Amino acid sequence: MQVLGSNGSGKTTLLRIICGLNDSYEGDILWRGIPVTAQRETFLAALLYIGHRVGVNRILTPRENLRWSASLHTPVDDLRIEAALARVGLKAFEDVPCRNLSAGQNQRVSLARLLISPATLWILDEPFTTLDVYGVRELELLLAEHIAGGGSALVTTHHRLNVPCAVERLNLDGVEQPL
Amino acid sequence: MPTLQFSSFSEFLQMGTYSFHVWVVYLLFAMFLGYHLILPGLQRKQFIRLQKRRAARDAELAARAASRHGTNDRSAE
Amino acid sequence: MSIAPSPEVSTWGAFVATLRRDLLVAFKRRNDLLNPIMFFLIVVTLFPLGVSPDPLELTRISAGVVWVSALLASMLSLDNLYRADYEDGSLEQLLLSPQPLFFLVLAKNIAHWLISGLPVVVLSPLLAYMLYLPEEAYWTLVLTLLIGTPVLSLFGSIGVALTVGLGSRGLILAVIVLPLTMPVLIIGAKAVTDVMFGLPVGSHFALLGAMLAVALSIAPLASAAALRISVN
Amino acid sequence: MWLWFSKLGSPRWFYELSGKWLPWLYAAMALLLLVGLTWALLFVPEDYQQGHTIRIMYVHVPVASISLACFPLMAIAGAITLVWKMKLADMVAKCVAPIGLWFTGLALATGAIWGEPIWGTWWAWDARLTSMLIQFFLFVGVIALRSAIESPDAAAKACAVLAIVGAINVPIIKYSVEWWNTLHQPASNFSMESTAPNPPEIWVPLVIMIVAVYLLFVISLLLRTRNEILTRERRSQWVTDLIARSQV
Repeated sequence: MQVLGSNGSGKTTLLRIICGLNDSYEGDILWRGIPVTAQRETFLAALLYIGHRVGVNRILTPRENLRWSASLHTPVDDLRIEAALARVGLKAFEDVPCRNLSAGQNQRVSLARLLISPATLWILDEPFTTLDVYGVRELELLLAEHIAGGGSALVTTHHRLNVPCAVERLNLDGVEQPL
Repeated sequence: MPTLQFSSFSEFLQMGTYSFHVWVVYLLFAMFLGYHLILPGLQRKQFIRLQKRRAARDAELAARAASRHGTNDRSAE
Repeated sequence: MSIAPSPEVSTWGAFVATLRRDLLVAFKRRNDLLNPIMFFLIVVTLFPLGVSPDPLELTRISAGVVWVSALLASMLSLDNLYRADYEDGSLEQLLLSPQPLFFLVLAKNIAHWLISGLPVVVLSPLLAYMLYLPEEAYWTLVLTLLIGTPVLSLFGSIGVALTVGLGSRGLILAVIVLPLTMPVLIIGAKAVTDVMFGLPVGSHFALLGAMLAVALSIAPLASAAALRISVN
Repeated sequence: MWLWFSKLGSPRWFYELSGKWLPWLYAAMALLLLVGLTWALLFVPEDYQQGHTIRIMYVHVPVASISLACFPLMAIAGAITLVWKMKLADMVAKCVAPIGLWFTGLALATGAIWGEPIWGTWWAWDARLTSMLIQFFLFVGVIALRSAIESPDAAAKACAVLAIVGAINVPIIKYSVEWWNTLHQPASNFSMESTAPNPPEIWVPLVIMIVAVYLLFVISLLLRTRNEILTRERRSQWVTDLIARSQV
């Protein structure tokens, strides 16, 4: 599902409401038929959210960041972390403090989380912004694999997603936007 | 000519009841001396070793990149 | 709490990982570890300069001076407890973890206490000596600080969690947190002065212990709720 | 003069020059230390009042005087960094701070030990010790500021300003502390300064020790600055050659 809308149309707020970061809404959010508020743990175990702020600590290295964020959901051994970092193109940068990495590389560190987390629902807020051409193609490959594997993803981006599977579009402005 | 103040070595060690004070001060001074003369040398060796390792790694990375671009250009980064 | 989603998802693992991460972040900036200690030393030095270097006067105020300085030192370093995580988005990851949030917040508080509270406790006898505190009061001072400083950290973390979203947070943090920590200061300093006069201090320790128990159970819950509000 | 000044600014020239000077400095310091220490420990007569603790003066006074010199030196290096934007001056300023901290720390320790027999406690709020303690805090402030700011150039400028402000404050602190001390305490008969005009066999070894410890300070500063030069210039050609050549 791709969420479209002009700037300020509430895309990020919608995503943060679905994740539960923002609770200023009425009505219910259901996850597999059950209201989210009733099954906080199971819903959060199945969810992976990457916001504008990528959640990568500047002082730590990518390896340490991933080790911590993995342990919040399901602990993962170092080999998978290294493989994930290699897959997103951070081969020789595992132990470089993130403040010395570029914004694009920091974004890739958070994308590496997609590889090591068992979450079935991905919620990605503008994941393509700082990525270069290789990064965009790599992320689209990841999304395709995830959807093929039965997962689901909610993505906000102005970028035309060329992903093999069907892409539903939700336009918050109500008017069809030329892409 | 200044005269020698101590008749025996043991008297020298005692420093007239102030042995602890004087010898702790000179011990601190000796450690201070050692720290300031030896530590920079160690840091220098450690730095040079690190730079050598880094130079070797860069060379290896460059060699691998050169060989990959030489053979095919399709492979992902 | 519903049943744990899957066996290998261990709350204890997340707790330890968060604790280790925070300590790692602190030790990577080793020079900043000195700041709480140096602040503590400087504040204590102010009192002889301000009051007088006369040993008799200093002895009378020494317990209070060390306690107030310890309080300010642990309060000072609270500021960067959630600040960095809020700015780089790690706080959102923390909130979105299936593990109980208050437990992870407790891990962060313990890490903060180990970094800022414990060095103050370890250093307090040296400063007590500089203020001519009598020998027999040293152990009481260290023990009251050992029980008191965690309470300061825990209550302080509530204040920080509330103000993490605000821009200028230095002053408002002090205004929010200091009233919460006054009872600990009163009892802690009183215990040390009482020991100097040979009075029994059992009741003081009981009260401090009770405060620690209350702080340990309530503060993380309140901090977690406060974090959800400020991230909102 | 200007050519010399700009040449001095190039780290490489400084590195090579200091390389030539170091062996001589080592030799001079070793000789002076040997003479000074043996003279101070063995031949200086006992003081009628302090007894053998007078020997502590031969460590405390040199270290204290150099720690006093560190702050102005750091301020001058900071000023050069700010005005002429000379990288080398910033390197020197960055290396002086920890050395100054160590010297002040040792001066504090030896001063406290020296005063113990008279005051009866290991720490007393004596005028000189207190002003040295405040100077210790000033050094800690500069080092904390240096490590808190991540970008090197911003850190250099900020620390330069703090060093200059600190250097202006050092004399003010010294006199206000002395005034505070006389205000509260009757002039204590013991003072760190050398008491009555000393006969030669007292001040000659003192001068030798002061020069020896100055040399130690210069050597330590040169060694640290050279390391700093290598770290900052590690990408330049002459450093990579030097590293390749060295057989560490």
